[in-house]
Amino acid sequence: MSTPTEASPDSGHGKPQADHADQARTLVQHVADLRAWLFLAALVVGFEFWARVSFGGTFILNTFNLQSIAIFAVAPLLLATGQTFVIISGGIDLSLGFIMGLAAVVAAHTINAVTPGAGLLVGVLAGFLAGVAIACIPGMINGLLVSRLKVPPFIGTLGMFGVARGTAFLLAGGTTVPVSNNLFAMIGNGRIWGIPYIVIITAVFMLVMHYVLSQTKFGQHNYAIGANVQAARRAGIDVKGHLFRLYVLSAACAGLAGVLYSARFNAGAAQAGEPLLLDCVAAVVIGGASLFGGSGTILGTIAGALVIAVIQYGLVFVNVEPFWQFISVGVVIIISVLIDQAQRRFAGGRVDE
Amino acid sequence: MSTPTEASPDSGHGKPQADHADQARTLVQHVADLRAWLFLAALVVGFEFWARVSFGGTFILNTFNLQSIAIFAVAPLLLATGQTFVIISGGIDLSLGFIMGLAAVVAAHTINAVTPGAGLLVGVLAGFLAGVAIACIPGMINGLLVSRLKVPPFIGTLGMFGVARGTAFLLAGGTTVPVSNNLFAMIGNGRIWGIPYIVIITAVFMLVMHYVLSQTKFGQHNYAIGANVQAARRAGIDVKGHLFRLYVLSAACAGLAGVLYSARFNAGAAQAGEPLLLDCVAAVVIGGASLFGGSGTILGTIAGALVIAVIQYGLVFVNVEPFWQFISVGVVIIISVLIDQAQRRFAGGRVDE
Amino acid sequence: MSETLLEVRNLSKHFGAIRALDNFDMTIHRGEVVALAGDNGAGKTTMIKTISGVFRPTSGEVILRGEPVSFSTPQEARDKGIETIYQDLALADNLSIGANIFLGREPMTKKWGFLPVLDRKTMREAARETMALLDFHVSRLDAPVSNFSGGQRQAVAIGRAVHWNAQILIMDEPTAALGVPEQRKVLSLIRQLKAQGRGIIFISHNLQDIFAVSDRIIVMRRGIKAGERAISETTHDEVVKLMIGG
Amino acid sequence: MSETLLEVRNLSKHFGAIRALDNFDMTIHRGEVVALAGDNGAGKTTMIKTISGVFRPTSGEVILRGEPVSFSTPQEARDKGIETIYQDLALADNLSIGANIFLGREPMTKKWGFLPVLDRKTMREAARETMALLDFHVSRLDAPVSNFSGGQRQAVAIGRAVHWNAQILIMDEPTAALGVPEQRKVLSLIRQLKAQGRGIIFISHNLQDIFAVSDRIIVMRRGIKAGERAISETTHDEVVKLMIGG
Amino acid sequence: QDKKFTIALIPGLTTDAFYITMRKGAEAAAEALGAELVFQGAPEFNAVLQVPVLDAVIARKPDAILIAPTDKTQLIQPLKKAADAGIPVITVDTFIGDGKYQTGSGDADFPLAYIASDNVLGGRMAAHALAQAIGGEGKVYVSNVKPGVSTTDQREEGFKEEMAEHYPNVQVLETQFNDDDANKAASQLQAVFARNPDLKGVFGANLFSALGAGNGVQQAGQTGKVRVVAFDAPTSIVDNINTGLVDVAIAQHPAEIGYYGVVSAFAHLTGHSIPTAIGTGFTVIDKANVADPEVAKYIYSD
Ligand SMILES: Nc1ncnc2c1ncn2[C@@H]1O[C@H](COP(=O)(O)OP(=O)(O)OP(=O)(O)O)[C@@H](O)[C@H]1O
Ligand SMILES: Nc1ncnc2c1ncn2[C@@H]1O[C@H](COP(=O)(O)OP(=O)(O)OP(=O)(O)O)[C@@H](O)[C@H]1O
Ligand SMILES: O[C@@H]1[C@@H](O)[C@H](O)OC[C@H]1O
Ligand SMILES: [Mg+2]
Ligand SMILES: [Mg+2]
Repeated sequence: MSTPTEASPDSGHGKPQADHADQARTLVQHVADLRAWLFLAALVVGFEFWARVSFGGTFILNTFNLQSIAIFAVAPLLLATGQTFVIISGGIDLSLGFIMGLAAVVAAHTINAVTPGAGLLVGVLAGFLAGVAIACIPGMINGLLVSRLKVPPFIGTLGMFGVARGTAFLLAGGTTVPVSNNLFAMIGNGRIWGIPYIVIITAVFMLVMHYVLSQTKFGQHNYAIGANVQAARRAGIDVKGHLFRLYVLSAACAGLAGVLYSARFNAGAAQAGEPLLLDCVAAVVIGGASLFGGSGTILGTIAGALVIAVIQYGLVFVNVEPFWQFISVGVVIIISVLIDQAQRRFAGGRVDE
Repeated sequence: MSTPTEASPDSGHGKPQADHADQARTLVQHVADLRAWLFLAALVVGFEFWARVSFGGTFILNTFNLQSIAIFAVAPLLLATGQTFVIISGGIDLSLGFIMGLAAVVAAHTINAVTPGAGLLVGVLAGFLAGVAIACIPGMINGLLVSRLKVPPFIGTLGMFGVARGTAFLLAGGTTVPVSNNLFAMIGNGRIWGIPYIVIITAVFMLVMHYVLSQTKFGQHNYAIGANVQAARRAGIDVKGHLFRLYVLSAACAGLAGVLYSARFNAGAAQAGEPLLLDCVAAVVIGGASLFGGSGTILGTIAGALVIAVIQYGLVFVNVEPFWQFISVGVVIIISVLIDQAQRRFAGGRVDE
Repeated sequence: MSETLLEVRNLSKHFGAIRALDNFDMTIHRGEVVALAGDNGAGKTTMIKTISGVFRPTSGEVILRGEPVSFSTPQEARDKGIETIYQDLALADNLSIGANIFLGREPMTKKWGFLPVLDRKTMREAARETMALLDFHVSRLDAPVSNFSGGQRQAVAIGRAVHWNAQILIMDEPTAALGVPEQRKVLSLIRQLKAQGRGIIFISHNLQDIFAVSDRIIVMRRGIKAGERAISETTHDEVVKLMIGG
Repeated sequence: MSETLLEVRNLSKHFGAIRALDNFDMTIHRGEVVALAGDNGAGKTTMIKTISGVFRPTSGEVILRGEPVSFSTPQEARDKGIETIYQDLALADNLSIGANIFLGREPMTKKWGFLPVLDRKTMREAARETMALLDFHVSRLDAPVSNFSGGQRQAVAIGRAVHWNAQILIMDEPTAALGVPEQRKVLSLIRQLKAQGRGIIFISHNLQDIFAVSDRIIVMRRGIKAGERAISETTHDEVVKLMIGG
Repeated sequence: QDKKFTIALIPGLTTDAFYITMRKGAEAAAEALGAELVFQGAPEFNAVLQVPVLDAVIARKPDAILIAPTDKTQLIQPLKKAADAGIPVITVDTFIGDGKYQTGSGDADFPLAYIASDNVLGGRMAAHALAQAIGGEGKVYVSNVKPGVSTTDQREEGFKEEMAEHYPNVQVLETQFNDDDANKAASQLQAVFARNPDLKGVFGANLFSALGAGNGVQQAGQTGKVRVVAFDAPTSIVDNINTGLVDVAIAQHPAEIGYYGVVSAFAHLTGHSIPTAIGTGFTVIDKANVADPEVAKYIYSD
């Protein structure tokens, strides 16, 4: 038998601390939490370098580019915000794109109907209200399907994808619905101190959503449900009610996106949000969320959406051939997460297992 | 204090059985496992009824309809087969559509290059081989990304979506690539005893895939990984190797779909599989799989794919207005799963929790 | 005899053909610890999940302070003062200890005097104190509970249940993963709760622990009640016999 | 002294700043049961996961039958004859008991004389037998393990590890969820395995169990070895003192 | 002759103002002639989606099929099925093979007629209009939906040919694909402009490409400086032209296409011979003529 060995008894305190960590890794972790932002920064630097070398221009020190990218990011950002909430809860919302289209069409019709009688301002207000309100209806149905009828979110919202799409096209008569209201057009395309109004509206909205996700019970419950819905239910969280509100919230985000679309393009289009589906989910995932639920932040999603906007804008700016753009966007998306992986390993949180 | 009560001791065997179930629910369960097929049957009956009432025709007793639906289902089915494996493992493959396009283009080019020198048969063989082989390359990259570099499948395959898309269009020169090889055209459009060759090829392939999923270690490990990847790893399953092979397999399915596409349409097109993404995932989920992994079957997926094909074909057949078709497809998709839910509850498996 | 807190009558829970719980009766009074014992698969967990609103009973009644109740969610049970420690813990792995303790009942505070925000400081402090109650001195108060050891996680689950001054505490194998000193702490905690007049259901496979804290023991076997004894009037041997139906 | 099966030298595992395991040494010989004890969070689970290939050590060596090994996956450890029962069980919830026992080593048979298919019958039979070894008599051999009780699931995990004739068995709190008769079965099983010359690492918070089957006990405290004793030369009290560092 | 003929119209996609207007024209003709019109199509411009729709339509054995084939090669086999079943086929908007039918040669000459505004020609007209607007020199580019859509591919082709042949001083930059997303099209315009501040014009090859490009010009503060030529003329184009967002719109005559399609089919069914090709023209709409009712009637109505 081996000789018994003795460790020098841990003097100082009689009872050992069950937990023997210090706070050192918090800083590293904080940086790791910012990884999507770091990648965004790297991307910007990359384009800047490319721009300088290839034609002596600047990519980022150019307010025009900044404005353009910000406007570009508005719609994907708004959809991705709703999607962030849904994905954190462990679900997915495929219907957001057509809910956006529906809202855009309804906002356009409403404004056209109200403005002549009630004036520009009332027209605009009615449009905003109608757009967001109409969006909440499919949101409520999604919520009922997922929470009460236990339909998997993928299927429930895929069904709603079809329903919202059909309804939007029916309401639009299959074409775009031009809006005539100058105030609305001004909101969609005007700026103050060089900042487009729709960017300001979006920024404020994101701030509120960040608050909701990180500082309220609703947000906290969302994380818990995403990590372990059983645990959440047993802890007494009203999971059904939460899921219902959740899908209404995400639909409302899409509704706002739709209204802003109509304002910007002076027309509501049923297919306004159709092409955004993959991009908005990608933004959320690049932002650090897992599709299995339980993790993700609005700040991360903002970075994710900007990453996508910057790549797509930047590749045109540095004049990459169209088919090569497809390839480059793909490669950059992969790299964005590879860096994430490398950092996680470096930050030494949850490991190998 | 309450009076102690005594249960009549369980005579017969000295030691109680830890488990006190009988086998009664197996039958109910078997029916429940068929739920997607039941729904499919209901759908067909519904269309038959509609056809008879609305114009005195028949929907299903019409070989032309059966053939058309079967052919229609070929591409979604092949993609959904690969997707079934991936989804059971807890992943998702977004790149399948463009891998299919890539394979279609490469098969077309290869046949055109080989046929003149080597003849029809060798040309066709070369085309099949080249199409499936080229598809395996993005599959391998997906596999490496997911297994070695721990990129989330959504992001890795979304990146590959772009890369395969760009590559396919580059190879196709941005247009469709017509094929000239009569044997190939015959495979794509010929039939034997009224059954199209491509349907036969697909059916055989599905049978093999059903075998792989349900009867081999590969299939078994796939289920285990999807349910609990940690447990699978600790049980000694080579998770990395498995995931690599998995994504190659799913890409190979898409490759076959691409080759058959070229045969059928006499041309390779980069966008061949583009619109199939949502439908193929939906087929898998309607077939009973969970996007969280661990469940799903090929038989279910076949039913799911046929459900989608039948709705889409049937709605045109009974002449529903296009925009109402969107709505109807959406509603039917939701109902398909509602029935599933109701049955599960009825079958009394895992409950309320 | 002291006031009856909870009564269960003819409670059954079937999973398909499996009768996990079959016509079960029991009562708990104020200031009483009732042990639930029985072999693996006897139906103990099913029994308490049916009380606490996780499962809907197939049939039977639950009567709380004289009133029939029917909890369709655990929330309703918690609202009525029933706290449960589940055998499989039921923690949100991605949240901190404090967030888990307060899950579903988060404290709020005002930022800048008007903006309601989660009161993370209170949660952190309560987490520290609650864990210390069980002799766990944790410093990583912001780490997700997935970073903790099996026993540490068990302690979080216990901490959550005792933090809220529930009238009825249900504990499903609370000490299974705990170290020796922590086990003792939990037992003394149970005594303390009992002294405060709470009613406690204590499930354990450890007869020593059961005999150390309980007033009464109910033995289950294959979903039914195999016997019920006052602790003072029974022995380990008799209990084991009831368990195996010998 | 009998042949050394496994030796661990200076093994460390850090999670960021947390030193879950710090310069740990131990040895196991053929036919020996070594108990690993220590308070919650002492590092026991981390220790055995580092041996069994779940974690990569931060530093240190594992020597198997005289040869330094470095398992980067649990598969490699299993292939070298090390079976582990994990504290958190690690079962594939959607698979049957048999499928779990054979996970990663499924038996095959030929259908129609040529087509290789999974041999579900063998798996089912082995499941029945293995569970019976532990006194569990299960009839639902095709039900997913998620349908079973806590203790039943624990038995599946134990069954899996003992089914394979491994030279080294690592058991992380194997009896925590088991009923009294099953606990005894497991202890007698351990004695049997020992008699067959296997080496066993037995982690438990139950000193009685430890003293009943072990030859040697190693006490951990905050990631380090707080002491090591032959069972015959120590007492409960001394062990508890080592645990709490008193 | 009291049999009521059923004529099916299968557009390239259903969610497009162009085809919806075509349907209007077809319906008008059908009503006038006492025929019944069936309108069925797929939601995207893609052969995989269009063929099953075609099959389901064939299954109902209409008396004639009007179709905008989504690919000139890939739709040959599927359409042959209709011809083999004895259903006359007329292609509208797009064609199969080389668009020359009833020649007795090739495997794609079986359709009876091709009725369309030639998309290559449309592209050429757009080029011409844009070149005129920018004074025959400077940088322009094509904002296009996505590769693989035959109509828009042909417009781009015609545009580039025309520029190359007749406007040597116009430099056509890389095409940008926007996936039918106006937002992306706008952003691309801004990026191209940021890189090429001397950008003179853009050709939006379909509705959303033009709408987006126009908005991009506006966002860039270049309204009136960067010229926008749009293909197609949905109702919203009137506004866009009036506000200067779009300088010129090339309107096809979808209603005419639909109308002539049905008339031709009906004529064939009633035993008359029909021309194998009917070219419907284009109308070039700009600020100067947008109010003119003769022009305004070519705005796609909803
Ligand atoms: N969700 C379920 N589906 C089917 N059967 C179940 C389910 N949950 C439990 N059972 C079965 O019900 C019976 C009682 O299980 P329960 O978990 O109540 O036992 P227990 O007494 O808590 O056992 P343990 O001491 O092992 O925790 C067991 O036979 C178990 O297999
Ligand atoms: N993945 C991880 N990340 C961070 N810290 C961890 C991780 N796993 C374990 N730890 C910490 O390492 C220390 C040792 O944990 P370990 O699980 O080895 O303890 P243990 O001795 O098995 O305890 P128990 O008896 O409670 O199971 C604990 O402080 C724990 O919080
Ligand atoms: O806008 C388009 C329309 O004009 C056309 O002819 O076909 C394709 C469409 O994208
Ligand atoms: Mg239990
Ligand atoms: Mg442990």
